Amino acid sequence: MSEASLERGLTDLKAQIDAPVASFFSSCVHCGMCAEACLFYTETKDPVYTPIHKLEPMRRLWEQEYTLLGRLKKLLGVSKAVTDGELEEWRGLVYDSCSLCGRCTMVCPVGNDIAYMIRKMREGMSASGNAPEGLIGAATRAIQIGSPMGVKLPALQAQVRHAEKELGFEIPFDLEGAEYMVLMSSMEIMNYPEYLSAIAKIFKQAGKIWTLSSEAFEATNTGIQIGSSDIARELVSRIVNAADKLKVSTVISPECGHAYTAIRWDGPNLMGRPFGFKVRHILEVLDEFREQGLLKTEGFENAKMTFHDPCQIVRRGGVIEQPRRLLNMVAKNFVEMEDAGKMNWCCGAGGGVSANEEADELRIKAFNRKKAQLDELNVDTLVTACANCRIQLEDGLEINDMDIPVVGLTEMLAEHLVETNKTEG
Amino acid sequence: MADDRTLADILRSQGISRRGFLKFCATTASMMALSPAMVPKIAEALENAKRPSVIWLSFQECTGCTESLTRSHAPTIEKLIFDVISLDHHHTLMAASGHAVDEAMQEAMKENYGKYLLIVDGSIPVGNPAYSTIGGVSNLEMLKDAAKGAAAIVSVGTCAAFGGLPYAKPNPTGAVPVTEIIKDKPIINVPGCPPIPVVITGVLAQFLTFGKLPEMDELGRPMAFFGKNIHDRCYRRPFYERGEFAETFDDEGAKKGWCLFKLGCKGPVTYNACATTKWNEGTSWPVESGHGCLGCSQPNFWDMGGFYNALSTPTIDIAKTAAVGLAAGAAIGVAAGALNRSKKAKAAREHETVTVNDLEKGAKS
Amino acid sequence: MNGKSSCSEETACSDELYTGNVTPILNEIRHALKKLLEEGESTIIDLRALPMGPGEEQQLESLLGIGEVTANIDAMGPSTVNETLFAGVWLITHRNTEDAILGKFIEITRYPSILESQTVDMHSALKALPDLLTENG
Amino acid sequence: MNSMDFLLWVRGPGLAIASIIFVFGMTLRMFEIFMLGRKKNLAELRSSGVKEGFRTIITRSGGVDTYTTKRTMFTHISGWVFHLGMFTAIFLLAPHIELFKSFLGFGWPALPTAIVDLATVIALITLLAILFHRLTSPVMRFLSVGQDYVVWALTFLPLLTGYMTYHHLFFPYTWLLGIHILSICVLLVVFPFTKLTHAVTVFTSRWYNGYMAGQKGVKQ
Repeated sequence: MSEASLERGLTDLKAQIDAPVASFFSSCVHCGMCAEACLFYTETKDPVYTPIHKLEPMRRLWEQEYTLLGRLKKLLGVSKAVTDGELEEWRGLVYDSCSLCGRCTMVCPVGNDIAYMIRKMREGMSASGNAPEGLIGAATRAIQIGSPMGVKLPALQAQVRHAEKELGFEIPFDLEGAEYMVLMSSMEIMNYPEYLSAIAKIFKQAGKIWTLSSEAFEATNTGIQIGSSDIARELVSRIVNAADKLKVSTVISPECGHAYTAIRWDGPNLMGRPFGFKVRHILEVLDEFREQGLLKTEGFENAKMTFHDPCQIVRRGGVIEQPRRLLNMVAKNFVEMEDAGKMNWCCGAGGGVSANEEADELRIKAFNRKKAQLDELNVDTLVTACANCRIQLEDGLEINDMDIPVVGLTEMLAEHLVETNKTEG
Repeated sequence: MADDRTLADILRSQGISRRGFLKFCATTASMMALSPAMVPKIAEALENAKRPSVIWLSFQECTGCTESLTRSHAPTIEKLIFDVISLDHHHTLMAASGHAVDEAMQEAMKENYGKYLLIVDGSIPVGNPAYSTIGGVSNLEMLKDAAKGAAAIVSVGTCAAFGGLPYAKPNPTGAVPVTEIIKDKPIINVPGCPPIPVVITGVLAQFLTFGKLPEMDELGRPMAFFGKNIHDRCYRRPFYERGEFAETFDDEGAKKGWCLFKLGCKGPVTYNACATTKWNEGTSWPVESGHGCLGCSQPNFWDMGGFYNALSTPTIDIAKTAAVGLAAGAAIGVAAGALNRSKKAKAAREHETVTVNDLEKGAKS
Repeated sequence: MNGKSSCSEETACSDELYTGNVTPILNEIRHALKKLLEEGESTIIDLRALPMGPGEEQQLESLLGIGEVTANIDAMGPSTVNETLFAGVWLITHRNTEDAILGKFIEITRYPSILESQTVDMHSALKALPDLLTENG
Repeated sequence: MNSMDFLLWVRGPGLAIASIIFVFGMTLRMFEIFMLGRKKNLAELRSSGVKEGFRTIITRSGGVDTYTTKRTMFTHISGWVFHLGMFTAIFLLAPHIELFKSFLGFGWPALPTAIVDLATVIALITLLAILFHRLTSPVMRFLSVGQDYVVWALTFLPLLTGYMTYHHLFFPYTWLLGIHILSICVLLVVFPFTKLTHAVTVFTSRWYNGYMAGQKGVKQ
């Protein structure tokens, strides 16, 4: 196995270019509209962060390799080859200032799916050794230890025991034939343990059989963020094998953004086959319970609250209405931000930005877009459904000394569960 | 033969009163499209204009120009113009014939060497000079010979000016206009197929009155008559503006006298005086009679893409060229596409699985 | 006066006024007449230099009408000089020996110059008169 | 080369060469793009995405959110006004319809020439505003390459010369019509090898965009 090289990077980039990419590069008219959709531009005002510009090396490669005129120019030596130095220089654009949030994709007047192409460009960047240090570290830990934050099974088992003591009932591990296999993201295990007990209570009330898997409890997929399908395939295969072994019918992606994309949308294509089980985000499952009347809540939060739409779940995942329906079960004063839903603004930390220390300053500056949205509403509570967003939002609010608690939607629902053991006994 | 009497003397000798002369000047000014205020100036110039000798040579032509000019069926002031100038040589009009004609011409040319006006109608075959000869002398030679002593040359009719019908594709006789043979003499082009009679006499009168070349456009045509294009002076222009066009020669639009652009009118690119001076003493002109202008005073008007095709249509079949482009594009396209696919497949084959160990440059495997 | 243009059957024309040349010419005549009265300067309009639609020339002439004075000149073919219904506005038509129209002018003046006897002609008349006297003794 | 020869050349051989290169280039580019193919999506989809793709072709012509649309209102409006003005000039002017009729075999009703003239003026003014925006807005200056300005000029010229031809401004009609047709020949020749291909690929790109989002249940 040779080490990372420009040649491997360009080979992978060439393999990634397909008809949509060719159609997109043939359509861009340099109108600059994608910049005004990207929070890394709107909050820095630096034109270098114009989304389509982040693809310039890949565009040139497409032109030189896949168009007659481009090949001719290359023959005549008038075209500028893609160099390793250039890819290294582009790391700041393709990783630090892009959360793969897909807002540029939704706004481009000629319909270029820029996020689709950034994800493909990262294949070349990672194969040529130009991925950020932070993400390389995270990917290595994810592959070798099992989680990008180095969380091991014993840590989860300890948390499970702790939760069981508090709940008074057992949280199943490796329960074959369970209907649902629940996945966690390391951040939930480390920072938001309440998520696990919330799940337990809700499933108990709904009377649904679920299980954790000791072989695959980590939902996050740094391979997707770093942009290496091989690494992503390795990580997602663990979940698929565990799910197949336990013969579950639905795998639940937790309150995490890119995990849902990694398992539901990219998983089958990485594994090269459709899955034998369904993949649902926790909010989709809770909404199904709500519909089936299995999610009984009582009491309402009267604090003024709004919902931050995690990009990979809402805009890139299609889980748009579920959070609203669930929130309205427990919130009397739920107001929407401007452009909420599929066009909401990113928190600034997705797509691997949070794991990339080089991007810290940019990430905090990008948060100002969300700050502006919140300033407009001055809510008391901010609800979201992605642990990574929660950390970024808490971080940002603290830096801007805005005293707004950030709550996970699943937890909030759990707090309003009707005490079933009282009535059903 | 030219004599030194002035035009005024000649008119008086024919018993024409000063008032008659003023009328003559007024109508000449109108012919020359000069403003009526110019009449005194013209009268004064005409009075002492010398009676120039004129040689008229007809080459590859249909006598349409001569017909149009002299209108042998209705002689008018134009005839008088010719009484004034001494038309020393004109095959059709001369009473003499045979050798006498040639001798008369040589005589006139010798006598007025450098002063006579040479009028040419018809194009000159250079492909094979034998195609058109007079008395054994080829048009080419005769033109060169006659041009030597000419003060100026007037090419009457599109044939002489731009080559006209003989010049149209495929131009079997290798016909050329006068300007391609004579390069060293001032040449006034009076195109038209035929030119409007009053335009011919107007140009002659202007040359006669002012004795110098009129202001001419890029094609050597007197601006007085060829300065404006037909479209600008056309009375149907308002219909063009409103977009009301006749679709066929007998539809509602045609009956209402709408614009004939769609029926191939070449007015917009044709410069001539038809729209104002009109034909047959102001009776009408092609558009007024319901037919589009053919552009007969323009070079290559025979090859302007068909008299009945709109000016905005190409003169080639775009459907055919598009088909050629499509076929070539598809052929090379499939090849280029296949090349792309193989290059992409090769890249996919050459892909080495990326592991966490080789994510950094120079990392040990 | 936007009168209907006289539209005969054979000329392809519509009844609505064509390029509307008649109105501007009438206005030009009005201005010329005003100038004649105020500055004493006469004007000549050459109808042959204007793009007249079919029937417009007749239209103009019928609007101007025939006034009190009609003069016929026989010099190199007949010419007619009419004062129109509007004093000071004269219509002059020159024809050649075969009655073909050579030119049509509208002259806005107190007295069309063509009608004046010319000094040259008067000199030759002066020369010719004595012969008349001698003949009649 | 006098004005007539020039006009006859552009109306004949000029347009022939230009139309061959144009059709050849566009066909070639379409094969080059679409033969690259794309993988089938094996995930459990919320919809085939085909319908959403076609929906996006239409919806993407307008703004999709409040914030960005407000900040790019100039681009939205000038884009719409320019394209409408240009298409009116190209497809609703009587002489142009004759041109299309000559090789398509059918035509359609035209707008009065004066209205098309107004549309052309509006398109020209909008184009100037667009150029000013490209030269002054920081993102546009940064993003624009030589081709953007060349293509701008090649789009502006036919409209300008067309307007001048119709009004016989400054030059005789014959020269102007010739230059007008020549400017279109040049536009046709470069068309397939510049961003002008967006005239066709805008539809496929928007379709792919809407298709991929639609499969995940995101309607636009």
